[in-house]
Formats: sequence, C-alpha cells, structure tokens
Amino acid sequence: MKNVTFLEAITEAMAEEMRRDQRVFVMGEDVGAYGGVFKATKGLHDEFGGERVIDTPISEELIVGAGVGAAAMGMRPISEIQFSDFASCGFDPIVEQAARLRYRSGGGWTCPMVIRICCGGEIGGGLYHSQTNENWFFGTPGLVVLAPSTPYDAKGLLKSAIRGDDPVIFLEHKKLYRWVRADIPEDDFTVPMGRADIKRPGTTLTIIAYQLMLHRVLEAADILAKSGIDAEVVDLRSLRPWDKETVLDSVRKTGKALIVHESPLTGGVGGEIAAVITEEAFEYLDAPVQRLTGPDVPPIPFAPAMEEFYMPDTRKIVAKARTLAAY
Amino acid sequence: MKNVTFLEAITEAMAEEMRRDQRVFVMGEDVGAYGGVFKATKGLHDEFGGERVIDTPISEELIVGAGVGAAAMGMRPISEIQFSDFASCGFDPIVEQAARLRYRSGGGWTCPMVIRICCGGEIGGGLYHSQTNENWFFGTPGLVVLAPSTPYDAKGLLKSAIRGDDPVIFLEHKKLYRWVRADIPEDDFTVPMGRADIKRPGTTLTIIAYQLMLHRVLEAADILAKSGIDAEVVDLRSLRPWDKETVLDSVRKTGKALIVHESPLTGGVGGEIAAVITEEAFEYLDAPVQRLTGPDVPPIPFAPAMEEFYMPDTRKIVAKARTLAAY
Amino acid sequence: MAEAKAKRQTDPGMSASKEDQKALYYHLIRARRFDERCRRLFKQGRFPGTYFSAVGQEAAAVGAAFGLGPDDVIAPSHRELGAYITKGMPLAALMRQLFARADSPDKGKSHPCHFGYPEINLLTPASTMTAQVVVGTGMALALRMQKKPNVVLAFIGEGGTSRGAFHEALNFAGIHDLPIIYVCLNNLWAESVPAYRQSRITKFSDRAKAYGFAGFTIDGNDLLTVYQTVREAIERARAGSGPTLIECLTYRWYGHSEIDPANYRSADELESWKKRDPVALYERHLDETGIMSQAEREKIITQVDAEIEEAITLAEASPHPEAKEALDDVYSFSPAANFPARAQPTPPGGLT
Amino acid sequence: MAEAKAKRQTDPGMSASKEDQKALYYHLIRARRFDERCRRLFKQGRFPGTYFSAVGQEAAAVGAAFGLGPDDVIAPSHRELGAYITKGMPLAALMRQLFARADSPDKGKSHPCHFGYPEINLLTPASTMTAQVVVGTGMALALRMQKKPNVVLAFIGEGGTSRGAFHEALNFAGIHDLPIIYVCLNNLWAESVPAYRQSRITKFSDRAKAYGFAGFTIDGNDLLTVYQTVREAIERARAGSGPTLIECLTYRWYGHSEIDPANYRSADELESWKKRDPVALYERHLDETGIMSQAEREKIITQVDAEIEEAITLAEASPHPEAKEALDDVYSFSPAANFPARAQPTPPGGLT
Ligand SMILES: Cc1ncc(C[n+]2csc(CCOP(=O)(O)OP(=O)(O)O)c2C)c(N)n1
Ligand SMILES: Cc1ncc(C[n+]2csc(CCOP(=O)(O)OP(=O)(O)O)c2C)c(N)n1
Ligand SMILES: [Mg+2]
Ligand SMILES: [Mg+2]
Repeated sequence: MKNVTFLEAITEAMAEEMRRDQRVFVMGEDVGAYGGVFKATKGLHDEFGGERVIDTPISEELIVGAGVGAAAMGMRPISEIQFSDFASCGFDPIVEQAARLRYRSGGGWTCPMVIRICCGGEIGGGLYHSQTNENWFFGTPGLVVLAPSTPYDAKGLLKSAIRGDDPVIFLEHKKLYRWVRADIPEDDFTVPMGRADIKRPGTTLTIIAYQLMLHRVLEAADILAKSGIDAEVVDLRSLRPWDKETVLDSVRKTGKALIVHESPLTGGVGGEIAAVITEEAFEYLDAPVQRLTGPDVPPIPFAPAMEEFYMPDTRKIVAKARTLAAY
Repeated sequence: MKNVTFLEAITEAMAEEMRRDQRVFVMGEDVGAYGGVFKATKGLHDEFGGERVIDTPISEELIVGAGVGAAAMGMRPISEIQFSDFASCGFDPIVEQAARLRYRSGGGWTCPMVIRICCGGEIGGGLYHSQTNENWFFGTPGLVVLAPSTPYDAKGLLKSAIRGDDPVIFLEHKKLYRWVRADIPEDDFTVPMGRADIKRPGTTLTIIAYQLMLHRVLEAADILAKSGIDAEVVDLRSLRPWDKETVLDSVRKTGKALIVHESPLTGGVGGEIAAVITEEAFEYLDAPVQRLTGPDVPPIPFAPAMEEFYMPDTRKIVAKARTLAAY
Repeated sequence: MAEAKAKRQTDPGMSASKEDQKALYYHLIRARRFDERCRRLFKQGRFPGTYFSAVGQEAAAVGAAFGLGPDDVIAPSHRELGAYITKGMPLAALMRQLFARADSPDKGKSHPCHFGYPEINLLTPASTMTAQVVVGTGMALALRMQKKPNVVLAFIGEGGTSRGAFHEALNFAGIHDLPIIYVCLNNLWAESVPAYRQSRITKFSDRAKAYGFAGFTIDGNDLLTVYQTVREAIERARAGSGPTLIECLTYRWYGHSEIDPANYRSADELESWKKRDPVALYERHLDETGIMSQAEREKIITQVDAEIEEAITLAEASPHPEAKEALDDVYSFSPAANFPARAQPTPPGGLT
Repeated sequence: MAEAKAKRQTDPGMSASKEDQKALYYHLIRARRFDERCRRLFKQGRFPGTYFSAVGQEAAAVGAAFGLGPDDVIAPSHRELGAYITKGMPLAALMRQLFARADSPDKGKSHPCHFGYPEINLLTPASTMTAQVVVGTGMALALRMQKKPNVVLAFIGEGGTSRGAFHEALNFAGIHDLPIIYVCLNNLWAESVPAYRQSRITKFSDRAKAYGFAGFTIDGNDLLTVYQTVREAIERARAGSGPTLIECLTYRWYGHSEIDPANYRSADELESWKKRDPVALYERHLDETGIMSQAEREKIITQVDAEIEEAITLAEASPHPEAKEALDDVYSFSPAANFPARAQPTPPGGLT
C-alpha cells in the first residue's frame, strides 16, 4: 500500500498506462514541462518527452478534435481540458465527433480516447473556474462519463478508461486533488466503468452522490448515525452508464432516496436518477425521491458568502436527510 | 383570422417585430436574399435590406457571440443556427456568454437576444440533420428555452422572446414548418413565456409533450378516447422556465403522468419533469411517472426503418398510455 | 465573381507519366458519370435523403487523390466524390450508402452524402463543416507519432474555412509540421453565400499566412495542375516539411443539393464555368498530346458505365437494415451488459 | 525568445500633445502603482481568489486606451488593468471587485480578475479566452448599425489568438469593415506555453493577412508608439476603413497569476525585459524632452498613491454581499413570479 492524494492517483494512472502502452499520449494546455496548472501531468514530460506530452495552443476544439483523429488512427489520446468551464469551447468535438464516430461509421471507425476535465467548486474560483457541467455530457449517447471521488477509484477508473475502446469524459473535481488522500495498492489495478460503489452500508435511507459531494454525504452520514439514522451511501462513480442495479437494490431496501450533486437542480443528473428510481422502484418508495443540489443560478458566484450559499454542504445534507427519514 | 403554416408564423413574427423595433435584426447562414434553407427569413432581406438581415460566414460561434455583443449594446439580435446539430459549434457563446452576461456583471450588462435553432427529426435527415438537443440548454441558468408546437404559439412566443430582456433559445421543429397550419389572429398578439398550455383537457391521465411529439400525443389521445381513456394533454411550450404549476395541477387531478419527447431518454428533459412531479405530487400519484422518448442512441439513424424505430409515434404513445391507464 | 485566375504553374505532364495520364482520365470520367447517374437516381426517387453533386469539381478531387497511396488518409468534407473513388472506395459501397443498406459502410446510419470507408483510410465525416479538418489534423499527428511515411489529405470548401475549427487545426499543424495537405475547393459559393461574403480576402490560400506555411491558389479545373501541386505538397509533407494549403478554384454546376435551384447565381457565371469544364479541358489535353484517342476514351466510358450499373444492381440487391440495428455501435460494449450484478466492495485502505 | 524587435514607427510626440504626454504619465504610473499595490494586498491575504498582474505591460494597455472617448468601447481580456483605469474605471470600483463586495461592479459575482464597468463601456468579460473578441466584434456591429461614430478596442493575449473564436470574429469584422481595433498583447507566454508553441508564425500581426486587413507589430513598451499606432487605427475605423490588428510586443514581469512562480522562463529573459521597463523608458523620454521633470513626476506619484489608498479604504468599508444575492440577476424576471396561476386556453382557430 502507498498513501497518495487524488491528484497523485491520476498522475500515476497516466504514467503507468504510458509505460504500458506506447499508444497513450497526453495533450492539453500547460501539460508539458510545467506539469499542468494543477500538476496532474507532473513528471510526464520528463519521462516521456514532448512527443507524447504535448503542450497545445489555447485551442479546446483542437485538443479534443485532434484527439478524435489520433484515436481513429489507433492511438490512445488523453486530452486535457484545463477547466470544465471552457469545455464549451470543445463541445462540438466531444458530443458530435468523439461520441458519434463509432455509430456514424457503423463501427468502422472507433474513438478510444479519454478527455480529462478539471471541474468543481468550493475553491473560490468564481463563475468561470468552478463549474461542474457533467450534464453537458451525461445525456450524450456514445460517451462514457466518469466522476470518481477517491484516489482508488480515480486511478482504477482512469486506467479502465485508457484501456477501453470508447470516448470517456473523465471528470476530476479540483477540490479533491489535494484534499483527499488514501492508501492504494502498489500493484496495478483497475475499477470497472459503469459500476457504483456502496461507500457506506446502511438501512434508513439511500443517499446517492459523487465527487466532492460524496465526501460531504459521508460526513453527514456520520452525524446522522448519532441520531440513529443509518444512511446507505452510494457513490455513483460512473455517470454514464450509471449503475441502476446497485442504486435500485439499495432503494428497494431502504425505501427512501436522496440524490446530492453540486450542479444546479434543473436539468442535472439527479433528475434522471430520481425519474428512474421512481419508474422502477415505485412500489418500494416510502417517500418521494429527494434532491439536494446547487440552486438554479450560474455556478458559482465568487464572494465567499455566495459560494457557501451555493454549495450543498454537510449541514444541508443532514437537514434534508432528517426530513426525508421522518417522512 | 388567417391561415398560416408554422413556418409562416415564424417569418411573420420576425417581420412584424422588425417593423416595430429598429433594434431587431437577423443574422445567420443563408438568411439573406436566399431566405434561409427552410425559408424562415423569406422576404426579410427584401424588406429590411442587408444591414438588418445579415448573411454570415459559416461561423456558429460568431453568429451567437456577435449577437451577444450587439445585444449588450442595445440591439435585439435574432441569431439563426441552421441546424441544432451544429449548435455545438456555437455552444460557448450560448451557455457561457449569453446565459451568464447578466449574472456575471451583477445586472450591469444584459443580453436581450433570440437564438433560433432549427431542430428535429422524422424528415429523413440522418445523424446530423435531425437532432433536437434541447437538453444542451435546458440545464443552463440564464437561458430561456422555448419549444412551440403550433403556429399560434410559435408566433406569440417568438414575439415575446424578441421583446423580452433575456437570451432565448427558440427551438423550431423542422417537421412542423410546413406540416402544421392553423388560423391565427390578424392582429398583434403574444404568448407569455414560461406557461404551458392544456391542448386537450382530460381526466384519466396527463400526457406532457412539446413540438412534434405534442401532435403525436394529440393523435394518440383521439385514439385513446375511443376506448374510454380520456387523456389531458399538456403542451409545455416553454422548457425553461417550465410551468410546474399547470403540470402539477393536471397530475394532481389525473394521478398519472406520461412525458413524451423525441430526444433520447437518459439526461432528457423528461427526467427533470418526472422528478419534480414525484417530489411535489407524490401523494397524488397512482402510478410512477412514465417516459416515452427516443432510445439512448445518437439521434437519428438515417435508414427509414431505423428512423421509424427511433421516433416515438402515435402507436407507441397509445400503447404506453394504455399500460399506464391500466396501472 | 471572377473566373479562376491562377495559371497552371507547373509543366503539364512533367510528372504524370503517360500511363498516369490515362489512368487519370479513367478516374475523372468515372467521377463525372457516377455523379450524374446518382443525380438521376435521386431525381427518380430511387434513394431517400438528399444528394450533393460535385459535378464541375472533379478535376480537383481526382487530381488531389491520385497521388495517394493506400496508407495515406483522406479526411473528406462533402463534395469530393471523385477523391473517394479514386482512392479506391468501391462504387457499390457508395451506392449502398446512398441507398442506406445494411451492408453500406455506415450500415445505413449516417447521412447519404458524407462518405467514409475505413478500408481505404477514408474518414467517415460528420456533416459538421470543418470538423474533418480538426480530426484529420489529429490523424496526421498519429501518423507522425507512429513514424509512418504517410500523409493526410483534408478537404474543405471555401465556406468551411470560416469556422474557428479551421484556424485551430491549421495553427497546430503548422507548429508541429504535420504531414497534412489541406485542399480547399473554392467553388465560389457556400450554399447561397458567395465567397466574398465568407471573407474579405480574395485568395483563400492567404489563410496559410496566419500559420506560417505555404499556401497556393491554383486552377482547380486543370487536372494535371492539381495533381502535380498536391503531389509536390505530399512530397514535402513526407519529407517532414509540414503542411500546405492548396486552394483549387472550381465551380459546382448544380445546386448545393439536388433540391436547391441555385438561382442566387447568374446564368452567365454558370456558363463561363461550364466553358471550363474540367472533363472537356482534360480531353482537349489528351487530344492535343495524343495520349489518348477519342476511341480509347469511349471504350473507357463504356466500361465505366457498366461498372456503375453493376454497382447499382449490387446495391439494390443489398438488404435494408433491421429497425433494431439502430441500437448497435453506440459503444464497444452493450451498456446493459456492463452493469454489474452487485457493486464492488470499498477498496482496501479506506476512503480519505 | 527574442526581444521586442519592432522599432518605433512613428514620430514620438507627433500627435500626443505636451498635455497628453503628461496625462499619459499619470495613467502609466497609476497603472503601475495600483497593480503593485494589488499584488501586495493579495500576498497579504487581503482578498480571496487570485490576482493577474499586468506589471511590465502598462504602456500597451494605457497607450491603447488613452485614445478613446467615453462612448468608445473596450472588450477586455484579463491583463490590461491600465486600459480600464485610463478609460475611467474608478480605482475603488476595481478594488471592490477584488474584495468581492456587494457594491462592486459585478456585485461579487464574477472572478476577481475579469473587470467590467458598463458605465464606461467596459464589457464585463467571461474568463473564456477570446470570447471577448467575438462579443466585442458584435459590439462593433451594433455601433455600425446604430450609426455611431465610436469604436471598439478588443484586447487579447497572443495565446488567445489561437482559439477559433479569434478567426471567426476577425474574419467577420473584415467582411463588414467593422469599427474595431484588435490589440494583441504578445508577452511571449501564455501561462507556461511560449509564443513559439502557440503558432509557427513569429509575428502575430500576420494573422490579419487571413482577413484582408492591416496588421502591425509594434514595440508595446513604448507608450507613444502604442498610443499613436492605435490612434491611427481608431481614425481609420471611425472613417469606415475597417479593423486593424495591432500586436504589442511586451512582457509580464510576474507569474501568470500570483501563485505562479514562472520558473519556465529564464532569468536572462526577464532581466532583458526589465531593462525595457515601459515606465522607465517613458520617464527617460520625459527627461530627454523636458516635458515633465522628476519633481513633477514625484508629485504625481504621491497623488496617485493617495488615490490608491483612498480606493482601498473605500472598498474595505463596502459591505459584503448577502449570501442570498446569489439568486439575483439570473434573469430579467424572477422565474418563480413568471409562472402563471393557470395555463391559458387554447388559442382561437384550433391547433393544426
Ligand atoms: C458547422 C456547420 N454549419 C452549417 C452547416 C450547413 N452547411 C452544409 S454545407 C454548407 C455550405 C458549405 O460551403 P463550402 O464549405 O463552400 O462547401 P461547398 O458546399 O461549396 O462544397 C453549410 C452552411 C454545416 N453542415 N455545418
Ligand atoms: C478558453 C480558455 N482556455 C483556457 C483558459 C485558461 N487560461 C487562462 S489565461 C491563459 C493563458 C492566456 O495567455 P495569453 O492569451 O497569452 O494572455 P496572457 O495571460 O499572457 O496575458 C489560459 C490558458 C481560459 N481562460 N480560457
Ligand atoms: Mg463552396
Ligand atoms: Mg501571453
């Protein structure tokens, strides 16, 4: 075992896969000798050189779109988008090129690539360095969307993504980069895409979350436990495909579900999950599925008081869970 | 009264507003003398000249982004995106510039503009001329998203959008352009944004739809009526903000809800609506809220048999509604 | 709009051997006759969707593609039919796509007029104008990384050069000296929008000046000029000297698609370009040089027409896709099957 | 990286009057001292977020903005502090934004380093590089349509010129001869990426060649050259002769933001640019021409410093926004209030 941060887990996954497979390469803004603005690519340029760790111009459409072309030719690109707030600039190659290449060619061309996107708030980044935006990708057939919350999952999922044969959106919550650390195995391991993970078993209600919110939910669960509310915490990890079975099994057991995410309420991932739970486990539900999310405003206003107001946090989760438990 | 097509209603709305307000202008690809690829801007160039009806280069980012700048300076741009499939190329100015200008400037700058986007299937357009993509915009605070299904609503909503002070995504289903016609008043009228419309009152169950699907639902409702199933049909018209109150009132009355849309299931607008209905009318529900949508594949494969398979249609709606009614 | 202004800059036939020049005729006339046949089929309602004719532009497409080897790549736009078939896409495969059959290269999925064929390294493009240029640039990056001696030919219309994607791609290719040739078919119109409304520049090859590599504007209706200019660019690219932008001045004879009457252009403009019919020009060259007689050409035409009819017969015999094939080829896996029976336990070492 | 290569192309002082030259010094030194003060405040933890210093680049920002009237527009990027305050943004307003106060121009919403101020026609930009260039181009379009005699000054870094948005905007401005001046501050670095990795071109003003209008590369550390080059471009734009792209060669002294140690660049490079300090260069000019004595300048510095301290005091006295203000200014209406009590009846005439 070794103790690593979330960030180090991501760097290790890339380094190990690049050693393992000559086809893997990295491109993005400042990813080269500088090692990325958050240091996620630290050391890669030294070890693998500028041919495989490519500093691009400020060109999000190229960063993704050239990745699509390289993937089509048999490479395994990892394209980095510095902030999810700017993924909008590379939106066409993500949702129209990468996601649809296999389908539109009847399987003749494929697009095995990973698009790493740094996202998330609670870091004082203001309106353009805090967005999550998973719902931009969540509704796109052809994409896999991953959103890990622990170093183990981050490393294991990123490796699965690199080895897989599909375009993967890999969402890295920047608050987790240095704030979360854990022991992970020394040896090579992967985590399967498409599977949720029960991070805390429980019986009273099911709380579904991912990324930073997963941690807030775990904190809340500890507090709730003190008053006899035993929450089962499901870490979604994969948003597309998402693990219906694990979620439904849990909700069938507890009869109550709360979904927590950082993105605004309307049009967020939570709506879909709530809808599916209701469709498929209606008779098991003792209460309507609840959501706790950011409010319907552009994420995330800068002034600290407003950012705090915006973010779902432990206190809000505890309150919402208590109400649901009492329903 | 006069009888117009959906397309003519849209053209009229623009022409009348351009006569009424010098600040209104149109820009987009082929919108000039050619009158647009679907003829939505027919006659505008003749009447208002090339200064106010601007043929742009193939530059979706400019078409929207320059509109944002012009709107900020007090104009009322109508930016046309030829196919929603290419709105991805103008995604940044839509969701990051237009939607957020007011918020990020604390109300100091505003963005009164309309982005008309031609969308929708059932016209044999294949993978890149059939997409709907309302979920790209539905989750974006700061945007208004409209999706009319009748000439009256199209004209009235487009006028409200042009006169309003917010950035509006105005979705025009291309199948409706010439296929739907109706008598509308000769005189000036508007339809308020944010309000649904009950297009058919009923008691057995509520069916919620918009655009082309609204028409399919009405056809289905006629068939269902023959076997005593009396569907109430709610035309959402506005997707953001959407009219919770009308929807909830209807569902509280019928106890059952079915949402129909053309976009794929996962991450679609239907999930949000189902989630809200469940959250807010749980105790009134006699059955889980159902959704009938396109399948989770890239919309829409070209071969006629596959397109037919993809599209929710009258037969599928009838079947789904029957099952729900019998729940 | 002016006519093609550029003069032939290279000695005709200097590098195209006699045999090559004969072969070029075969490809040229095949592109023309196939295209006209497709138009007729569409007008007869023999296939659904739409059709983008490239008649009038064959010299640019054929001349550019004739220099390519099997491992070279084409990133197509939508109006270079001659390039695809010159590169080796079977007529029957194209016809199957138009007819949206199950055994079409796209299995009936895409759009009738955006052709791809992985077997010959022809990218299957989206309809999104200019996306193929970005993706093609990434393909060139892959060739470079794989240390292959091959090149990418990326096609684009003059209209497509206005998109930002063009800028990002060419800028990147310039920095890395990628082995790619951008072939811009300037046919003076992008749907209804004239080239002078696409940009204030009059030579679209001037766009290359913003990226630090060479740009040429040539007579796109002169088959040998196109062939030779592109071949030279390919040689430079193979030698590691980086990209080239080549603007071929040409003209589409028909509407943007078959439902466009194209009445935004003058009859005179069309006539002046028809006088510069790339097929007639090349036939004149063959006559003048005596490389190929009219009788020989007629034999080729007969052969080509037979090929085309055979392709139609083959394609019409092909099955339609099953409705449920709509669900295939979204992922490498079946999403349903990927779901686990049970979530995995929390990893060793705890969470935080 | 080479030093600024361009020579001063215009006669210094030819058009800047003595009074203007004095005023220019005031703006220049104010930009410098305010910027250094902000850096110190940030390092002291007096405000949250981050800080992008523009020290070293003041001549380009101030010189460009000094030619503007109140109804002219600035579409800023993120490193032209001097332009905003020269145009008239009060120091206290800037300080309030850094401090994220309720009465800041953005009401505490945006990001500390993207300043806007509608009162002086300073666009509030997103952080999205180059978006301001597209939006600014639309602002110029509006000025044209409104038949106003004004112009837009759109700033961009050399890094930002790589984005496709730049291409789409400049291409459009060229077609319509829009009244806009694109001022590119080439400081040789975009975060850690050197200019030679942004593009193969060495003169970023060459980008203009792709759009058919003039591009100039000038010494961005020479205040009067910048002032005059931009003023000439403004005159052309006002006269309807269209856009200009002006590349100002300059250098940022500190990191990309205050947390960037900038150790990707050599000490030599930094030193050589510090020798070309735009403030020192201008002071030398004032000395040489006798336009302003050192004593006079010191008086101005004292005055400027007092202004700055006053702005800090004012800003610190400003209230913080209430948490719930997060809900304001999303729409022109309150979404909740827009919901009707009841849906309207079906319109007359039926549905289809
Ligand atoms: C991004 C995008 N915007 C708009 C369209 C619609 N469209 C299809 S072809 C075309 C014109 C293309 O003109 P050009 O590039 O000159 O090629 P040509 O048709 O003349 O061969 C347009 C606007 C599109 N396919 N993609
Ligand atoms: C679209 C986009 N991509 C990436 C970023 C992150 N980013 C912020 S500043 C910057 C570098 C800008 O360089 P340049 O344009 O040269 O301006 P400078 O900072 O040198 O003044 C980058 C990459 C961004 N803000 N927007
Ligand atoms: Mg063209
Ligand atoms: Mg820079």
